[in-house]
Amino acid sequence: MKLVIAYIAPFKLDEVRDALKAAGVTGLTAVSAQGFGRQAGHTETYRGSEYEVDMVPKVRIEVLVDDTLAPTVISTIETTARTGSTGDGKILVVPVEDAVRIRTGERGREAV
Amino acid sequence: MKLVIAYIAPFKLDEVRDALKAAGVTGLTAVSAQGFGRQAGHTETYRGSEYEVDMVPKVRIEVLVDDTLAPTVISTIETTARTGSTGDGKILVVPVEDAVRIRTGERGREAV
Amino acid sequence: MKLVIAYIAPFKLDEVRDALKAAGVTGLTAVSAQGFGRQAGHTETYRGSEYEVDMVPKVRIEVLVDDTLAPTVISTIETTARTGSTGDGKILVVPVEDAVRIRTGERGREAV
Amino acid sequence: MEINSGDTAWLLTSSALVLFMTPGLAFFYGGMVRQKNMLAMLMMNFVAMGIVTIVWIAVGASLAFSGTGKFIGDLNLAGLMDVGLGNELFGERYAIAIPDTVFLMFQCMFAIITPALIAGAVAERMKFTAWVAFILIWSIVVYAPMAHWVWGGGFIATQVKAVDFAGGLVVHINAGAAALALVLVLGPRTGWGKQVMRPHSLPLTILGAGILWFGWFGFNSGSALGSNGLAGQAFMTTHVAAAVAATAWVLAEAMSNGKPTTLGFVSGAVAGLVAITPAAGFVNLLGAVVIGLAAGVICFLALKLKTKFKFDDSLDVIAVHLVGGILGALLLGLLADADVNALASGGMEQFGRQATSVVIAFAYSFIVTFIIAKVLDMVMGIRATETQEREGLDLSLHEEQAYVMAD
Amino acid sequence: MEINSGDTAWLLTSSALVLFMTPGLAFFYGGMVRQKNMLAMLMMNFVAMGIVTIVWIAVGASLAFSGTGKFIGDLNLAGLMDVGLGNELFGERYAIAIPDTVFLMFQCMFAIITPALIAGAVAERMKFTAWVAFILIWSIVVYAPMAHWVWGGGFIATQVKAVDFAGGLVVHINAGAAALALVLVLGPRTGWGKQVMRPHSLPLTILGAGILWFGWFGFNSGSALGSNGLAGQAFMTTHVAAAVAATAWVLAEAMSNGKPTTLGFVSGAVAGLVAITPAAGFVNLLGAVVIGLAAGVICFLALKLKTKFKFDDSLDVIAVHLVGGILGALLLGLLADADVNALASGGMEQFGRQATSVVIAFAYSFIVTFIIAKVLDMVMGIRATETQEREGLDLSLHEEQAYVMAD
Amino acid sequence: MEINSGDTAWLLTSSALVLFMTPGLAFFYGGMVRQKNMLAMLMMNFVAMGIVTIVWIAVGASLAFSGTGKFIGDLNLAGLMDVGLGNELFGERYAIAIPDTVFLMFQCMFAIITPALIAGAVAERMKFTAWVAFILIWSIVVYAPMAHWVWGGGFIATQVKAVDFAGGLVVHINAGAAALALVLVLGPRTGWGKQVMRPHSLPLTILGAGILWFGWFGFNSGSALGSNGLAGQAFMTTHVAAAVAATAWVLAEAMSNGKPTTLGFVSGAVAGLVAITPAAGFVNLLGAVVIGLAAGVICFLALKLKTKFKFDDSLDVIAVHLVGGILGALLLGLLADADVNALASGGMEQFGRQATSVVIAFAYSFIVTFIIAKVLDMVMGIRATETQEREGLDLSLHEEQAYVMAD
Ligand SMILES: Nc1ncnc2c1ncn2[C@@H]1O[C@H](COP(=O)(O)OP(=O)(O)O)[C@@H](O)[C@H]1O
Ligand SMILES: Nc1ncnc2c1ncn2[C@@H]1O[C@H](COP(=O)(O)OP(=O)(O)O)[C@@H](O)[C@H]1O
Ligand SMILES: Nc1ncnc2c1ncn2[C@@H]1O[C@H](COP(=O)(O)OP(=O)(O)O)[C@@H](O)[C@H]1O
Repeated sequence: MKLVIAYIAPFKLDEVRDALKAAGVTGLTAVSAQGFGRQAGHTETYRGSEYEVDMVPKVRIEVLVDDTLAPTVISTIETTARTGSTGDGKILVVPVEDAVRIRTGERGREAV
Repeated sequence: MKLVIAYIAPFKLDEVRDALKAAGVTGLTAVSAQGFGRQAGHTETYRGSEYEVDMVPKVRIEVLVDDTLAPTVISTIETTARTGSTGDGKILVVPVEDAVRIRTGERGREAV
Repeated sequence: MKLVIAYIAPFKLDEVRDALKAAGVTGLTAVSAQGFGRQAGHTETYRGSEYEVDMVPKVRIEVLVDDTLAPTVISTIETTARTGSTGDGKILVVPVEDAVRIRTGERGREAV
Repeated sequence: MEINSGDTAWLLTSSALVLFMTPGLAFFYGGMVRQKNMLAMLMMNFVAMGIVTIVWIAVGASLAFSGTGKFIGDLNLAGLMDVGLGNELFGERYAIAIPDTVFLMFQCMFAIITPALIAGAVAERMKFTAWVAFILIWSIVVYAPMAHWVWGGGFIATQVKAVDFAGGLVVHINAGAAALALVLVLGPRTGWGKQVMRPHSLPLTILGAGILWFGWFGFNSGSALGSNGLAGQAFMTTHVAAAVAATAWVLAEAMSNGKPTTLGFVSGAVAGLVAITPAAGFVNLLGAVVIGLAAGVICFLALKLKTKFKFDDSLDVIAVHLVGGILGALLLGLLADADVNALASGGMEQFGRQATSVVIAFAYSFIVTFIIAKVLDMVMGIRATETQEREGLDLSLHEEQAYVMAD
Repeated sequence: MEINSGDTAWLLTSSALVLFMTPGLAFFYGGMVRQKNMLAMLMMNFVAMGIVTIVWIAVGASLAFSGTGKFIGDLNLAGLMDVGLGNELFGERYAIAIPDTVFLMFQCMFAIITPALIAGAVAERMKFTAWVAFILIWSIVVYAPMAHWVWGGGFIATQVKAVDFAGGLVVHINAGAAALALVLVLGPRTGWGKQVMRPHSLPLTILGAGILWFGWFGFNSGSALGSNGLAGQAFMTTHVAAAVAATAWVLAEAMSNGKPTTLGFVSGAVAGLVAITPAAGFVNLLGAVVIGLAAGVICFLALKLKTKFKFDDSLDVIAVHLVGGILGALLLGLLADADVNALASGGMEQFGRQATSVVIAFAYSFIVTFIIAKVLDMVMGIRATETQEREGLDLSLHEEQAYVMAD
Repeated sequence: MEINSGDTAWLLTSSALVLFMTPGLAFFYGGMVRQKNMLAMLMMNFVAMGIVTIVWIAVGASLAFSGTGKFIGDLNLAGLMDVGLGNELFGERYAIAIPDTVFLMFQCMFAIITPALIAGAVAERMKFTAWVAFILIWSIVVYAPMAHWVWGGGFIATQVKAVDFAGGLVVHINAGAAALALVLVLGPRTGWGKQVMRPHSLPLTILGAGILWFGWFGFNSGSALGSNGLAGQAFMTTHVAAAVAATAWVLAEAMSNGKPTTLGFVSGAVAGLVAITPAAGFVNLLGAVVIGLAAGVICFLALKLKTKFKFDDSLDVIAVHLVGGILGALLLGLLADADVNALASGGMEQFGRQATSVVIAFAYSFIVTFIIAKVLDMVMGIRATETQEREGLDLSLHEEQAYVMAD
């Protein structure tokens, strides 16, 4: 099993989730995040003082998948979240050694 | 060392934390999350328009543990967070290659 | 590639980010978190009732790095986030099997 | 008496201020619940602005202020159909110089906020539909008679000869006793005593308290029903009692817990405002200071006691409104200064009258509310299900979410 | 007429209350947008307090209230330079006993909130600079003439003989028609219909609604321009219509969607307040109930219809203000009670006048707004870019962030 | 003079409005601090409503308004025990027709908000207990004498012959100078200049600004101490100055930084309100426009300068209240229009008097505050520890958390 982690633009969340659903993914967990990367940050101005803020709002999503589904998940996120401008984000894949569905106690692939 | 990640229902957080403490866990990090899974989402209505919202509030917790403690942690979360209804959540185990306690610079098992 | 995860004190975020930038890191993702550990929690009082709250606000940061840069990242976080008191936090290293830059589709080291 | 534009101006303003107190109260309470029940809490208060107004114009005002019954008014004013632009109805009767419509609207705002006060006790678990049914019935069966007894020429005014300047009996003891009854029928929130239930947004609570303090000038000073020396006196006693009680609460707290809290300050202010309510136009400044001091300290101690009891009065309606209201109603009996208002003069006689009226108000409100609650519970159920409580009443009862920070 | 201190007190208070409605409206709207556009929404409302005030003292007040033109006032009062401390200008003319400054400031607050109402329709996408230009021009070209026609002695008052107590035509239909025109020029928000755009903070919306209800007493009851029986009547009809409409909306909603919502309640209240606005000083209590009922149910249905249309009126200015305003203006024609106010008496004749005035107000506002919007769009562009919309207008247009919870 | 119900109505309303400004100010400031210090900020403001009221009735009012001393009043009114329902004390003396209680409460609200204004300068680091001690002493030693000099028959009124309609000297310059002194003793926040310290909730700041604007009508127009032409004039100049200053600030900002900000708009409005305060009842409309313009532009520039200085005036009390107050007090000397108010007529003579009074007010407040701060610092320490600052004052000083979004 793999944990596919992705940082995406907030306004892409709905679309990515729907695409993943369509691709057969049965679950996903999302968290609001702040990212810094190549994408330029922004200036904020408070009473005439300018602050350069280089953290940009992102959403961090996490999908636990069976090894075989991982490539589909990655390519689905990739194509859906892409706008072509910096700040589109990244996808990482982390190995998962075990998984449990709390409700039933099922383990491993069953738990996904 | 392992990183045990779990998605649980928000109202279970206090209970799970206390149970983990009792089981010998010395630390934990929690983050508010939105999950989608088998659990039905909910309808929201704003001025007569209904929106199906399939993201449900969850808490994502993360526990760094020594390999030997991992099974206890998993089973503790499992039993404490279980209510028997969909939405109870999941637990995953991810391998950790190294760990550092920032305050002291201790590494590996010492750092847990 | 590695994913370096760190839990740090919120007021250290700016400093750590700047130090990491200086050390050559090109991106980072941060999330607000609540941590429990050795650091004492605090008491909250509402209308005469005292509550012991042992979750402390933390920031969870995540840096995807090339294997070779990992030690630098760790030591940078370590030195910058350290104040010497409990609650300074922890750093973990998790293996990453694959990475994708969404914008370009670049993979692996290229994607970092 | 001819209509006086100055008196009318102050009463129009006061009516608006008292209406504004209900949103203020909504936020005062709302900030203290968990975020998943925020909207449900706001809604319990706001809906009173709808339902009670309708009840009031339909029958409430008439039952409270029409006729000469000892125990209840008549229905001659039902629907307020005969109310004109002048002051034929209430001008002579109360020797006031404001249009009847203004008198009736000023009173309407009191009828609204009284059941809204109860909402704090049943927060985070009462079913919304049951709440609507409850305030509808309660406004007719409990509020209207009580208002009649005290202000509409009923037996508390004429026989017991107790006084109540702006609603110690009619509003606060009434709401507090009802809160106790309702809480006993309803039972505690799921997880109560086990889970920590912290206020989700104290800034909103404090905002609500600010609005309440502001609006209370209309409540108390407006109860002079004119723009005159008595209104000025009530304004002053109100402000001073609030200030003293807030300070006293924080001091008591600092001495007992070690830390002065913001929630403590505003709770003290509200307790002081509650306690001065019946007395505002009867006491001198010293009286106001004493009442404020008593309210701050005793309501704080009442809260400390609360943990000893087995009921879950979620947002402390009993400790603040019941205890505060009783304090004010009784102390007024001792402290009333005939130089301020010839209608009452402090001493054991007036104290006795006040004590009697407190017992009557408490007993009536408690018993009748208990019965209403029991009946409603049998008929329709008054509690949300455990699943609804878990999910939060906002989503489960109203299909809404208070805060959506996504995107 | 000599200046009367009571009338003046109520009008000073009312002016302050109406000014306070604009912040109230800002929060009512602000809570409904996504958090990334929160400040931009607040700013669209607040800036009207700046720009429109300046326009008003420069030329607006004069165009609306000076001279005897049928279609437009003159510029004799431009800059308000000749306004003294007395009531020479408006005292005799309107038979009122308040200083001219107070009359002009009371009217200024109406001029401010009217364009602010439009902001809800163009939320989350209109360019700030274009908005500033828009309200500046609109206040002169649309608002001032309309105010003149209805309240300044223009042809709607004198020829059409339609009445408008507190701004059904001048404020609500005017703003609603302008909203429709502006939305048609502007087009829908990026992602509209595809993305779910939920209110980011309903508590703030509800707070705004509370402030609006409170302030509306100044708006409607203050429109009696005195502290008297008529003010009392307008106060009562206003409060009752709001209460009935809020309740009706929630009932309609519960019957149609299954759940009563908090946003529904406050939307209903606002709809009721809008609808009673033109009628507040003309109808009796029964009239207020009917208007409230109609507003609650019909504005709710208007919203349900909205999905059928292709325009994105983000925060429902049309369904609430245009529909509500028309309802009130027309129903007043049927329900006006000459015992309340000798100026209008319900019946087909008055209904016809009202209908005519509605058509005129709608047509004028719609057409002229459409032209202004088109011209502005050509000259400077009125829409934020897609990237700005994506990033949120707060950051992209104002370099600010509404909420920063870090550390 | 007999008590006049209309004057009384407006002063009752104004007193309530001015009280409401302190919660407004609390939110205006509170939104600008980091969330971990939100409650501490609110508390610094709210506690003034408690402490200062007590000080005021005990000795403050007497020191300010009793007796005929040049430099300080007497203690004959201490405890306000002899204040009746009539207007024996102040009616003749000030030729006003409101009850003495109302005059004293109106003034009390000014005494409250003045030290509360200072809180913005010392935000996020001052110890709460020290703050309480500070405002207690300061109200007696600085505020009461200053009020006496200017409004209580003291030497600024009688010898210097400077005028101050609603508190340019007594409130704004006084608070601004004190802020400067206190900041110098206190030192900057930990991390200041290194860490970015952004406002945590601009919507709450803007809400506060809305409340301030609303309440300021009571502050300035209420300072006419009657409901008359002068009150109307002060109302108008107040509103117009706020509108012009807000607009001017945003323009200056757009020209200098490129983006108009919401915080800029409301800061400008407050600056305008500050600057018009001393002048509200002395200038004509043109004067108000000039003062508004000056306030918007110059206070903005003062802020830009601020980065050059080494002190951390956290929320810009100096740039807004000190600079704004001085501007208003001086410009009034040039612009006062004797047709508006016979008490002052613009010209070099009046300008000289105003300048003298500004210097005196500044010097007195600065020096005495500096001494109080130094003494308090030695006696009890006035700063929170670095650890407390890091953790946030809410948790460390008050054991409370502003926002708890869990569950
Ligand atoms: N090395 C990294 N580690 C963790 N997160 C990263 C890293 N690089 C980028 N990110 C995340 O991805 C987001 C987008 O990255 P950015 O470099 O701005 O755009 P792109 O990858 O499209 O060129 C960042 O805002 C951040 O959240
Ligand atoms: N494949 C997945 N990847 C990541 N998170 C998941 C996945 N499946 C479920 N989750 C998380 O677990 C939560 C519960 O899952 P759900 O399917 O609703 O219930 P259950 O596992 O009890 O049947 C979800 O809300 C989501 O946060
Ligand atoms: N075993 C753990 N698993 C996950 N997070 C942990 C663990 N231990 C500590 N943490 C995180 O690190 C933070 C600091 O840990 P703490 O024990 O308080 O201080 P220190 O490591 O400096 O002694 C905690 O608040 C928590 O967020």
